[in-house]
Amino acid sequence: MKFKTLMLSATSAAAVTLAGVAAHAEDYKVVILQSLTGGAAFIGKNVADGAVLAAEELNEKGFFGEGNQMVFSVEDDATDRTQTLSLITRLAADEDVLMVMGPTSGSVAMAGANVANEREFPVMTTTNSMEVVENGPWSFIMTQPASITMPFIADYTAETLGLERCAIIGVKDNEAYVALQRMYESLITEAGVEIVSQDGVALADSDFSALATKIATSDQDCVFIGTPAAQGANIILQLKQAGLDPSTPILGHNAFASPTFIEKGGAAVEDVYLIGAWVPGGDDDFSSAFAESFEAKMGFPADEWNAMGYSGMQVVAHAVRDAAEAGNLTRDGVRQALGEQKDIPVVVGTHTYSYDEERVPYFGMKVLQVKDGAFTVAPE
Amino acid sequence: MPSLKLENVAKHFGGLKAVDKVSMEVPPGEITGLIGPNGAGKSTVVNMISGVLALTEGDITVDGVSVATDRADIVARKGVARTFQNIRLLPEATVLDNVMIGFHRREEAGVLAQMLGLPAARRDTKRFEEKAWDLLRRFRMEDFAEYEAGNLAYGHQRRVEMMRAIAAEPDIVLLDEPVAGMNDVESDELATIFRELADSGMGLLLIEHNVGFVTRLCKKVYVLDSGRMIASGDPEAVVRDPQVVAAYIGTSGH
Amino acid sequence: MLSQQILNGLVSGSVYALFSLGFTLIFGVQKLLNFAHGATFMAGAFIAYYCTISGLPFLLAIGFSMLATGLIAILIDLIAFRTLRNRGNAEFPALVSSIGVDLILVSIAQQVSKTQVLNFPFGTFPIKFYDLFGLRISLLQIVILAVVAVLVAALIFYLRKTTFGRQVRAVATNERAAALLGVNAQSVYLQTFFIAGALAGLAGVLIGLLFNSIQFLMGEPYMLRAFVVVVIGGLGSVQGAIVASLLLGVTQSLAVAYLPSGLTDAIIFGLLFLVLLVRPNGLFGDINAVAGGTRQ
Amino acid sequence: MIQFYYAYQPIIDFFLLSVGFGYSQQIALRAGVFSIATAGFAALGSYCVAILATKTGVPIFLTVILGTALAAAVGGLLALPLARLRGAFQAIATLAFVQIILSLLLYGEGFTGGALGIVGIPREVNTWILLIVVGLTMYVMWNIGRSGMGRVFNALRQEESVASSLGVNIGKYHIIAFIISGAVGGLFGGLQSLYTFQIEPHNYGFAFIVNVLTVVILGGRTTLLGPIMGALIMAILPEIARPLAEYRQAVNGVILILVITFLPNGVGDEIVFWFRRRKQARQQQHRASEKEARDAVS
Repeated sequence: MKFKTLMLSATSAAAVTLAGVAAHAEDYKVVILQSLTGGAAFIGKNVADGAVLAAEELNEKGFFGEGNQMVFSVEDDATDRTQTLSLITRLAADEDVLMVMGPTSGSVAMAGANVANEREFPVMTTTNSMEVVENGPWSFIMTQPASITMPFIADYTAETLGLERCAIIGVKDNEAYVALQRMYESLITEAGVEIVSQDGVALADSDFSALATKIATSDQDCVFIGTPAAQGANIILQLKQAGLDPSTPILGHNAFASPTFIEKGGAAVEDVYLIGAWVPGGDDDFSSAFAESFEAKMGFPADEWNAMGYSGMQVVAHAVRDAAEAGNLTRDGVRQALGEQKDIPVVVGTHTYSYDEERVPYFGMKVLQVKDGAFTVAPE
Repeated sequence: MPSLKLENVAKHFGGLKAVDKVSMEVPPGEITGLIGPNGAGKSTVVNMISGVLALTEGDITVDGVSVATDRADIVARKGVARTFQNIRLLPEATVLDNVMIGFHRREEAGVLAQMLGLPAARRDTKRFEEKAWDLLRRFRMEDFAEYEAGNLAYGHQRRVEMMRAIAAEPDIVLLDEPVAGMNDVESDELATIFRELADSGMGLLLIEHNVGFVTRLCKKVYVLDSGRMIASGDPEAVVRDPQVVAAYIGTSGH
Repeated sequence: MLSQQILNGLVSGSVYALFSLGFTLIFGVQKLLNFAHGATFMAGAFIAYYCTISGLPFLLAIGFSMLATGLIAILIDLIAFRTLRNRGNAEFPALVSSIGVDLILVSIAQQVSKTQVLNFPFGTFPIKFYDLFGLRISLLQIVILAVVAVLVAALIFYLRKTTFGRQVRAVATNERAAALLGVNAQSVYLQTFFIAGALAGLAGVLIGLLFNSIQFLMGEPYMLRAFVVVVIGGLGSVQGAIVASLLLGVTQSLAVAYLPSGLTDAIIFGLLFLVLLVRPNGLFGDINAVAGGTRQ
Repeated sequence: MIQFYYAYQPIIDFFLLSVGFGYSQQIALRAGVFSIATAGFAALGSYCVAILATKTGVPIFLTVILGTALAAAVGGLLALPLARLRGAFQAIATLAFVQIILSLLLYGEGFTGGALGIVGIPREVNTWILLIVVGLTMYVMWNIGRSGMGRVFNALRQEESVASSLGVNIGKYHIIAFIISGAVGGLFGGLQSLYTFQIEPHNYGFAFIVNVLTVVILGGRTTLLGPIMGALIMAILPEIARPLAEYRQAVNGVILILVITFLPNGVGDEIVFWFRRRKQARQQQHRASEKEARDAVS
């Protein structure tokens, strides 16, 4: 693969004539730049694994047309801003690279977006932060912002379950979690639910005894927990140990949609409500096929981020193919095509993926519930 | 020129009376001696004068003004400089820089002028450099100016300490065993310098173990033993004082 | 709820005590801050975890973990401290090199755990709750309080009444004098490091068990808490560390329960600042914390 | 050359910012203060600039000045209690200071954006501006090194009692060192926020402390060259040791231990000392030959 790219750049530099002739057997070079290491590795690594599987499958089934293929490489942003800045700057200097799928999270994605817009280089970051989109026309987000996902669980809280008084526990030192929590709070407040208490924990905390006692001894009819899966499971365990009324519904957002949640929480997390884009094992033909082939390749079942990476790559591939078919296989062409993607079949949410006019992604969410130690679609 | 006076100064560490009701005077233009066997409390006296130790009782005055509760740097600013018995140089700095720090209280440039490299700061540095070289020549150390002080021989380190102490032209200098470990030629050289300093009006307090050196040089000598002043006066007379003889023999007999 | 929160605080505080004792012991003897103490604590939890899931009985896993963390602490002394100590004036260099050790241990743990949060399997320790005068207390909490009390008592006895303890105190007071009296300072250092490491390791296991969470960064908040404890208690003071740990645990619990969330840290570290201002030597400290320039 | 700059510009900028923070850390160590407060100063400076630049119409230039002044003032205030403490206690107290700043940044959500931090900060700083400011900072540091203040700092670091015996008010100079450390930290914090578009409390946590400390320990704690060498190595290392990326923290740790144990003065300081010793040796040789010549004549 490396040799091929090398050949390609050598020849394209040497002969202009070739460019006209090379209508077939084209390579579309895309770099998957995710946090393979560092704090966001649990997202980035999994997204990359899913994306690689998708790209391999698409190449195999000739998605890009006779002889054409996507040439992809996987790079590590290391969850580090500086590293990301220098990598994207360097990738932008390589004219063969059409776009980057990544970087992964938060400030790293934001840093990537800055360079991308400066160097006019399309990036599809994994994050759901609207600031990345607002940063300029060259930076995209792959996951749905809180304004799209949180209504699913907020509506479920207020309308389906008809709850009235909620205690909220969030993470105070991570921007993504704070944003989700704020969104949830404003949505349920609008819907008439009273917030009886708000507490923030740090990501590195594990001693929730005081917090658990406080909540277990106060009066509320629901507890919303907006933390990572393992920490959330632990908080729920300690809440129950502190004597929280077992009939109090506990809700969380899509961070809980991970096998870790059930593994760490055991019986304590039974009946917890959450939202997820991915129903483990799949819930239609496409997603079930993905679940099967992923497990066959990797040896373990796909999780939400694997499914996201797989879905994101579908969108990237469509954009690249559309640009090529429109005869505008440039960075600008790919950028335009990406923003225009509509109803692309994916394995997450409600199974189709679209960007709207503001380049906000939409693919829907499902409200899930833990039943018998597994995620199931929650009763309507 | 002012003189330094101690009146009934005492220092107790718990029940131990390290210095007990000591009175003495270091007049300007003279070399005054303070002798006594090891552990007599000489260094404790120096540390009380120079503001390192608090007094238990008594008073210390410079030019009639009490300095007994002043911090060390304030005592220094009032014109009392010192050397240390166990040499304390800045080991990483050059000899020249070690002497230069001695001019600290003569600095005229303000903090901002120094940070911005304004002429006032440069003038300071230039002036001090010239004076430092004068001192180096006077102490015959000019060849060592660029040496790291930590690498010098013992005798040379002592000289650096002295240069540093007298750099800012203090009124009173406390010299804590300045010739310890030096040979006769070297101590004679220093004796000459000490005399010159006294002639220029400085008051010197020579704290010594070496009785001979002190009697040669001092106009008046005080003798401490076990924290008490056992004799004082003309050196020739003091060294013949039976109590002094007993103190020295008594300790050396151990 | 107040008494329940005080109980919660006492349990947390007693584990802080276990952790801080080693830290303050090393400082008392060496006058050096061992920044890798938090990582040792974390290592204790990790080692016990991996022992447990590979089938070792839990008690044996704890014993093995304490032995291993004791040895890790000795290694820290040999690698990070010994050369610097022999060169003298090691206060700052030792802080730096122990930060280095901390980074290495944390990085290894990060790789081993793949940044995942681990926890002891369910059933490692029976979950039982008792009602005691209206308080809800778990068997684990009772065991922790008892274990810490016994260990602290044993340590104090050890330091006060045994030859080793006297040697430790001799070296702490004056290394050179101790050497003249025939005390081998190096061996005292190794022993204090071993004890400190083993206690930190045990604290790690207990915390991991109590709050079902073991992860590579778990040492950092405890390290920061230990700073608070040793400053308030007085660096190098064993009794001070115990009192301050319990105080900190209870303060923290009550802050979470009754104050706006998110201010706990600011309050705790503000408290530390206040103590430094008013009593630089801490409540029980005998090491002089105050800078030169003032008469003594 | 242009191509090189283009590809490596973020690394160059990162290097320049590190040098700046390095000087903030260095000046404290140089004065014998075991401060690790630079992270707190940088946070103050960057938040001050970010808040003013995004929420008010204050000219950018002025926001940086205000950020610098704020951090300097806090540095001065911090020094008041700290000047009374020594060694390890100073380290702990400054660590507590950083923790307090961080938790207040997280808490004061309405003002600081909490964990979300502040976004949409105008990007007003580029390589050239950083280069100029680093140059100016170096000029000031150079002046300090050559002036009485530098000599006092050296004395405080090496032998506090000597300094006070010569009339140095230790507390006053510790306060000065803290103010300078605060000002430089705040200044570069401000520049950083005008460079990265977005800041959050996380940026100034333990990792920041360790990085700045590494720059100064690795480079050197007393010379002008120190932070430059330290920052240079830290900027290049991830590039040449990409396979070690996963173990970067561990590599950092190994560097800290090795350097402090075997090269306690740091790379930059060692280079300067080497040149100084060579100069001494040459002078010595020169004097010896002069003396020989004199002896020969007489």
